[in-house]
Amino acid sequence: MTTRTETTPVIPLPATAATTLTGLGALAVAASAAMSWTWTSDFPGDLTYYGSPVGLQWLAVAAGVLTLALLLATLGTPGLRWAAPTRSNNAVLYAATGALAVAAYSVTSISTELGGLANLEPGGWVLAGGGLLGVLGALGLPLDRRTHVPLRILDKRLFLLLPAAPVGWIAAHAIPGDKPVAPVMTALSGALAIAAGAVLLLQLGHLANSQLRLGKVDRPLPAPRELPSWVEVLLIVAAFGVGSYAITFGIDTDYGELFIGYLLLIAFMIAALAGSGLLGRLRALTLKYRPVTTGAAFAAAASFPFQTGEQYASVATNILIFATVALGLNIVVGLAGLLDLGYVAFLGVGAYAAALVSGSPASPIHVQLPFWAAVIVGAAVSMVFGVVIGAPTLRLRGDYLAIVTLGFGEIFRITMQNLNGTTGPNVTNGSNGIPRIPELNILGFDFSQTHALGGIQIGRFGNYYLLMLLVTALVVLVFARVGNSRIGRAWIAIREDETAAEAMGINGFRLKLLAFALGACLAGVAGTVQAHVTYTVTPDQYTFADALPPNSAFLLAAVILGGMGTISGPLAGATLLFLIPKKLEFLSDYQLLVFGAALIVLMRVRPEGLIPNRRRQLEFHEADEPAPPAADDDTTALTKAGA
Amino acid sequence: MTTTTAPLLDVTGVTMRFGGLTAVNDVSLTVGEGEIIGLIGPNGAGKTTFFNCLTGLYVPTEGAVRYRGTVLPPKPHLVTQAGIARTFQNIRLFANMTVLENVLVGRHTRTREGIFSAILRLPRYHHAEAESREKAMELLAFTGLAHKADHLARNLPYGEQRKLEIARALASDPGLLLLDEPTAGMNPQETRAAEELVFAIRDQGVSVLVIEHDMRFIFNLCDRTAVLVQGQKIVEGDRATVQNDERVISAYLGAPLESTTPAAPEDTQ
Amino acid sequence: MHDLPQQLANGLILGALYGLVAIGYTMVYGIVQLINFAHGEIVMVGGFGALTAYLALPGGTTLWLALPLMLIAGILVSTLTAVAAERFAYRPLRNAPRLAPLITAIGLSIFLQQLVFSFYPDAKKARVFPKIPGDPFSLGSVTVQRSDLFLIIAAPLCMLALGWFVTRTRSGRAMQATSQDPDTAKLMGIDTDRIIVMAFAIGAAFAAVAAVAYGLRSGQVDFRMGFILGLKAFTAAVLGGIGNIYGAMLGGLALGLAEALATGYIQHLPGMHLFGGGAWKDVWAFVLLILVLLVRPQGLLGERVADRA
Amino acid sequence: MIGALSLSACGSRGGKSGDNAGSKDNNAATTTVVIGVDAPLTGDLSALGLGIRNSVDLAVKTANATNEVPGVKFEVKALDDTAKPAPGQQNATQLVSDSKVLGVVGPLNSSVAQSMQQIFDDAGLTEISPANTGVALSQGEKWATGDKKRPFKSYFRTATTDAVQGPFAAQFLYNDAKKTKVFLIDDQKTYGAGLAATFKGQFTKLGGTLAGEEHVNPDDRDFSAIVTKVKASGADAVYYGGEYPAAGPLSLQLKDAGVNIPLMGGDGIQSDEFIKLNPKSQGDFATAVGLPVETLDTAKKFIADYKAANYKDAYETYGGYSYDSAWAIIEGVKNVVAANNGKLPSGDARKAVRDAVQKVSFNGVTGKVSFDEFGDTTNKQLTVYTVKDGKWAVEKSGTFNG
Repeated sequence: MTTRTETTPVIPLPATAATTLTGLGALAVAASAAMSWTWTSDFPGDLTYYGSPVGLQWLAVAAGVLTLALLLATLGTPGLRWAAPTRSNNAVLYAATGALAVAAYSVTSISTELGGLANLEPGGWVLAGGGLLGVLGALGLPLDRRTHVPLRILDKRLFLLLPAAPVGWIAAHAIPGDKPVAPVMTALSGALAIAAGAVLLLQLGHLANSQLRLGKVDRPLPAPRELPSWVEVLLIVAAFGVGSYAITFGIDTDYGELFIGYLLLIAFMIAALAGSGLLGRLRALTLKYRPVTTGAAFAAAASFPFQTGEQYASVATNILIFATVALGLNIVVGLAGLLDLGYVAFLGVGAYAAALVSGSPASPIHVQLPFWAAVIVGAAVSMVFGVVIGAPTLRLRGDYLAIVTLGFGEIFRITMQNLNGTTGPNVTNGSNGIPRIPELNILGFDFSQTHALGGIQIGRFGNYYLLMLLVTALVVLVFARVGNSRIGRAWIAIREDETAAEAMGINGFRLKLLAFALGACLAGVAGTVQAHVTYTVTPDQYTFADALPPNSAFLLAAVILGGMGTISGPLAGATLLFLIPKKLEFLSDYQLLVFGAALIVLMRVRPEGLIPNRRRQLEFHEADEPAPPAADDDTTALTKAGA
Repeated sequence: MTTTTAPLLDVTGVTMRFGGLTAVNDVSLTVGEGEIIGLIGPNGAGKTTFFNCLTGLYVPTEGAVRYRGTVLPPKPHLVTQAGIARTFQNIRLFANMTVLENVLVGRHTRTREGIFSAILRLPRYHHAEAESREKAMELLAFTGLAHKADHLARNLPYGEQRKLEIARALASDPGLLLLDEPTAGMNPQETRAAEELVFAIRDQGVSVLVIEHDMRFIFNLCDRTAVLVQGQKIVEGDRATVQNDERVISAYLGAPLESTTPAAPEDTQ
Repeated sequence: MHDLPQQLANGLILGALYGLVAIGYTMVYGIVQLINFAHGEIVMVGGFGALTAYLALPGGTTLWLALPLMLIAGILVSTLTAVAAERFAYRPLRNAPRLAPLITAIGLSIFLQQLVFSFYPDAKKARVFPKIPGDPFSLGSVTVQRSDLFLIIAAPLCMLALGWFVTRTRSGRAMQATSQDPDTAKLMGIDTDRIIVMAFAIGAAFAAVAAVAYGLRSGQVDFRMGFILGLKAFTAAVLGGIGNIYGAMLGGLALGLAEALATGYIQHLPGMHLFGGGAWKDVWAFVLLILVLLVRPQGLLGERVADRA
Repeated sequence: MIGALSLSACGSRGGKSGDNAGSKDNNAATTTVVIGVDAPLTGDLSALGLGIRNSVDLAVKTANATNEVPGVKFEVKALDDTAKPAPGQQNATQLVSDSKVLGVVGPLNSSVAQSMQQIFDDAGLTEISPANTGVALSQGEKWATGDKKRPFKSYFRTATTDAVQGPFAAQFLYNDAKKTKVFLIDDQKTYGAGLAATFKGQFTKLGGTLAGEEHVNPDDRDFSAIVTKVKASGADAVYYGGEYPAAGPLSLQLKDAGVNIPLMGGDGIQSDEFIKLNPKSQGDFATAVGLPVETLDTAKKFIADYKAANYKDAYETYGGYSYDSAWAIIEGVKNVVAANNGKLPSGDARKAVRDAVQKVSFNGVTGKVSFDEFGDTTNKQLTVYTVKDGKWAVEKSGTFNG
C-alpha cells in the first residue's frame, strides 16, 4: 500500500515571498532578544534590558537561529546541507512553530502576570510579530503533506458539555451563597467549563490536522556525503555537547516560566530536527561509532557539576538516583515483562542496609564498614529480599505479581516503621529512621569537602553526583550487556510468550527470578549511595505513590513513559518526571493534577513511550501507515502484544 | 520393546482428564529413530492435548512418556532439554524479536553462558555467541529464511512464520520434532514445500511426529499414522490400514461413534 | 479471648466494606484483564457525590430521607466517572501493551484525587459526613455502632442483586460469557464494548455504596480515602480469586477478619508478643495473601486457567 | 511608567547593585535579608505548611512595616519539600547557595530536618523549626539515658520537644483527672510515637498503669478492632500520640462503641478540625504549648493581624511558632546589625546571626521566646484544653518541670 503524499504549501504564496517571510520572522524573533520585552523587573528574570538577553530571551534567540538555519539548510546552502537530508520544509514549519510557541507563551505570561498587554515593550511586540510572521511564511513553503486526512469528530456525546457548561454556570449562580452546597456547585460549573473548553480545543486540533495534513517524508533520501571519520567523531562529540548543555539549561532553570518555555522549545525543536533528518543521521553515526558515543555520553554527563553550582548538583544527583533505579526496574518490567509495583522498596532495602553499617550514631549496629563493603551488603541484602519475594510468587500468574509486589512495598515501609523497639525488635528506629549517616570517604577523598578539579570547585553534591554517575554507568553496562545476551533474549522471549519460551527449553521461573534478583540488586546499590546523599533513611521515603519521585508509581511511570526495554527511555523519562513537578512548583496545588492528566494523555498519544524500543516502534507505527480510509482508529487492528 | 533399536519415544497408556472430561484416553504410541509418524483426527479429538502431555505442559493423569528409555520430567523446558522440540498449532513466535533472535532463543538449552559471562564478556562469551549465531544462520538457510534474519517475526508472511517456528524448534538440536498442524492455512504449493522440509529434517536424523488435518499431506509423508477420535486411538498403521478402516471413515464423515469406541483399544493393539 | 465475638463482628463488617469495593476490581479484571487502579478513587468520588447531595438538601432533613438520595447521587457520580474513564482513558488503549493502561490508571488515580483535593470546597481536609444518630446497639456481647447498620443491610442486598443479575439476566450471562472467553463471546454476537461499560458501571455503583457506608461509619470522607481502601480491596479480590464476584466478597471478609484477629490476638501467641497489634495487622493480611496464593494459586474461588497451547 | 521605561532602557545588567527596586525606598543603603521557609506547600500536609509560610510572611511584613531593623528589608523565600527528605535537602542547598538568606524557618517533619541539618550547619545558616518535636534532633540519640549532646549548632526550635509535652499530659491525667489506667495508642510517626513514649515513661513513674498499648496506621479510619481492645481492657482514659485526622475518628468510634472515656492527645489534635470530625468529642483533652491565647496580648495581636492580612489559608497549629521562629531570626539580625554600626557584617553574617539567635529573648506569640544550650525553646509553659460545647476550653495552665 502506498501512502499518498504531495508537496504543496498550505497558504498559496510565491516561493520567494514565503522564504523571505519565514527568514524575516525568524530573524525578528532572534533579534527581539536584544530588546526590552517589558518595562518592569517584576516579571521573573528581569527582561527589561537592551542588549543583554536573559532566560526566555535566550530561548527566543535559539528558536530564531535554529529556524533560520533549518531554512537555509533546506534551501541547500552549502555547509548546512548535511544537516537537512530530507530537505523537508516541514522541519522549518516545526521550528517556526516552536519560535511562535516560545513567543506566544512569553507574551501571554508577561501580559497575564503583569495585567495587560500594556506591559509589553517594543521587544515583546517584535517577538510576537516575528513569531507569527515566521509561521505564516513557513505555511507558504512547499510542505510534505498527505493528500487526504479525514476529519475526525469526537464522540458526539461530548458535545453535550457545551450547552451543559452555561447551564451549570446559571445553576451555580441561582443557588444562594449561604447554602452549604453553593461552593460545590461553583466548583462543578467551573469543572464543566474547563471540560467543555478541552473538548472544543481537541476538536479544533482535529480540524487543524485535517486542514494542514502534514505528513512524513517518504522520498528516498540522498546518500550522506562521506565525511572523514574524525569529522564524524567530532560531530558526535558536538551533538553530545549540545545535548548536555540543553539538559543543564533545563535543570538550571530557576523559575517555572522559563522551564515551560524551555520545554516548548525543546519539544518543537526535536520535532523539527527529526523532520529535517538530522536526528536520523546522527543516530546512524552513533551506531557507527559506539565506543565514541558511549564515551561522549558519559563525558557529557560527568561534565555537569563542572558547569553548574551545588544547588543544581543536588537536584542532578537525585535525578541520577531516580533514573538509575528506573533503569534497574526496566530490567524487570521492560525485559522480563514482570510488573513490579513495589520496586522502591529495594532502593529502601539498600539504603537501610548501608545506613545500618555506616557507623551512624543512631544505628543499633555499631559497625562502620568501608563503602565498598556497604555497597556489597546493600546489594546482597536487596537481592536476598528479591529472591524471598520472588520465589513464592513468580510461579503464579503475572497479574498476581502486581499485587504481591505492591503489598511488599507497603509491608516494607510498615515493617521499617515497626522495628523500633516497641512494636518489634529495635533495628531501624521506626519512623525516626537512621539519621546522621556519616559522609563518605573513599581512599582519602572526603565527599563532604569542596575539591578543586581542573580549576573548578566541586562541592559535596558534585562529589556524590560523580559517584552516582559511576553507579549509573554500572547499571547501564549491566543492562546493555545482559539485555543483549542469551539471558536477555530469554527474558524477552518470556515477556513475549512464556509458554513458547518454556517450550524452547527456557526455565521460566528461574530466569524470572534472576531478573527479579538482578533488578533488586541494582536498586540496592543505588540505595547505598542514596543513604549517604540524604544523610538519613526514614520509612516515609519509600512509598507507593507520592507527589515527588522516587516512589514506585513514578518509577514505573518513568519506565513506561520513557520507553520499555530501552536504556535511554527510562533515563529520559525519569529526568522529565523529576523536573516537571519540581519546576512547576508555581502551579502549587495543580501540579499533581497536571501530572496525572499528562500521564493519561501521554499514554493515549504515545503508548510506546517517548523513546520507543526499535521493535515496539515498528509494531506501533506499522498500523498507521496503510491508513485505511474512514476506519475508526480506536479499533485499528493491532495484534495484542504479549497478553 | 527391547530389540536392538529401542524406540526413541515410547508413550504408554497416557490418559488426561480435566475434571469430568477425559480428553485423552489410554493412548500408546511409539516413534522410532528416523521415523515420521502422523497423528490425525477430527477437531477436538485430543491431538493437541496429547502433544501437551508429551511436552510437559500437562502432567498426564495416568501413563508414562519415555524418551530414549527415560521417563520425561513434567516440565516443558526439561523436555526440550532432553531432546524433544515442538511447534504450536496457533503459531507462537516471539513476535517482537527478529527472526534471528527467535532462532537464538531456540539455542537456549544448548548454550551455557550465564549472567556473569554476559556482563564480563570474556573471549569465551564471544566464542559461544558467534557459534550460536552461526548455527542459527545455518538453520535459517536450511528453512530458506536467511535473507530475512533481521526482520521482526511478526512481519513475516504466514507461511514463513511456520517455517521460522520449525527453525526455532530445530535450534535446540532435538532428536524428535513435534509439529502441530504445520500446514494449517497453507496453499497447496506451500504445503508441498513443507513436505519437502519435513523430509529434509528427517534426513538430518531427526524423527518427526506430526499432527495434521490434511490427509494427503500425512499419507505422503508418514511412515505410520495413528488416528485419534474422542481421545482414543482407534487405529494405527500405514496408509492403507488407516484409509480402509471403517471407524476412521465414519469419524470423518461424522457418523456416531458410540458403537465402535468401546472395542477400539483391543482392536488397535 | 472473651471479646472474640466482637472482633469477629468487627472483621466481618470491615470485610464487607472491602468486598463491596473488591467487586469493582474483579468485574473489570474478569472482562478486560485490567487492574483498574483508579477504582479506589471511584469510591472516593462516589463519597463526595453523596456528600454533595447531603449538602444540597435543606438542613434538618432526617437521615432516613436523605440516605436514599445520597446513595443515588453517589452512584450517579461514581458511575459517570467510571464510564467516562473507560470511554476516554481505557478504551483507546485496549490494544496497547498490557502496561500502558496501567499507567493510565495510575494517572487517573492521581488526577481524580487532585481534582477533588483542588476543586471540591474545603476538601484539603477531611469533610464531615453525616452519621446515623443514636446509641450503639448490642446483641449479647457484641456492640455495633448504629451507622454500620447501613453496611450490614446493604452488603448482602447488593450481593443478592448481583448474583441475580449475572445468573438470571441476558446481560449478566453475556457478561459471564465474555469474562470466560472474550473472543468466542464476540463471535456469538455479544457486544463486548457494552459489556465492558456495564462492568465498569456496576463496579462503580458498588463503589458508591461502599463509599456511603465508609462515610457513615467513620463520619468523614477525604480525598485520600480511596487509596488504602482500594489497595485492600484489590488484595481482597486477588485473595478471593480475581474475576470471581463471590470470591471478591469472600476475599474481603477473609481480609477483614484477618486484620481484626491479627490486631486482637497475634500478640498473645507464644513468641509473637512483639509482632501483634495494629502495627502489624497489614503485614499479617499480606502474609495471609501469600499463603493462600501458595496453596491455591488461583485464589480462594478462582478457577484454574489452563493455558491452551 | 515613563520613568521606569527610561530607567530600564539605560540600565545595563552589570550595573545592577543591591536591590533593584531601591528607587521606591528613600533609603539607598537598604540591604535585603531573605528568610527562607521550607515546608510542605503541596500535598496532604499543605494546610500546615501554608500556615507556616503565611505566618513567616506576616512576621516579615510586620518587621518591614515597623522598620524593625533599620537599613534591612526582609523578604521571604518559601520552598516546598512535600514532606520528604530528599526535596527538603535540595531546598536546603538552594537556600544555602543564596547568600542573602540569613535564616530559615522549617521544616515541618523530623525526617526532613534530619536531611537538612548538616547542610545548614556546614554553612552556619540558622534553622529554626516551628514543628519538630523529636528530642534527638537537638540533644543527640542518647538523650534518654541522660547523655545529651547537641549535634548541630545551627539548629533551633520553637516547638517544645516530646520530652515536655508527653510528661505534662501524664501528670495532668494522673494528678488532676485522676485517671490511673490509661490505654496508650500512637500512630507510629515521629511525633506520635515520641509523644507516646515520653507519656508512658512519666505515667508509669507516677504510679499509673497502662491498660494496654496499640498502634494505628495514620491513614486508617477503621479502628474497631482497637476500640474492642480498649473496651476489654477496662481503661479509664486513652492517650493518643498523633494528629487529629486519625484522632477524630478514633475518639468517635470509641464513643460509638459505648466506651465513654476521654481521649487525650498533644497539640497535634488541638485543632478545631478534631471537634468538627468528632461530634462526640465532649470531654476529650489536649495539651498545647504556651499560655492560653486569651491571656497573651501578643497572641491576640497575631490572630488579628493574620486575619487582617487576608491569607487564603488558616495559620493552623504551627502558625504561632512559625511567627516566633521568623521573629527570632529578625531579632538575631537586628542584634547583629546593631553590634556592627548599623550594617550587616560583610564577612560571615550567617554565623553572626546564628550566634545572635542563640541569645535572643523576646515575648512572642507563644510566650517568651529564647533558646537553651541545645537550641530548644526555653518555654515550658503548657496548657491543657478540653472540649466543651464544641470548643476547646482551657482546663489548666502550668509549667513543666522535670
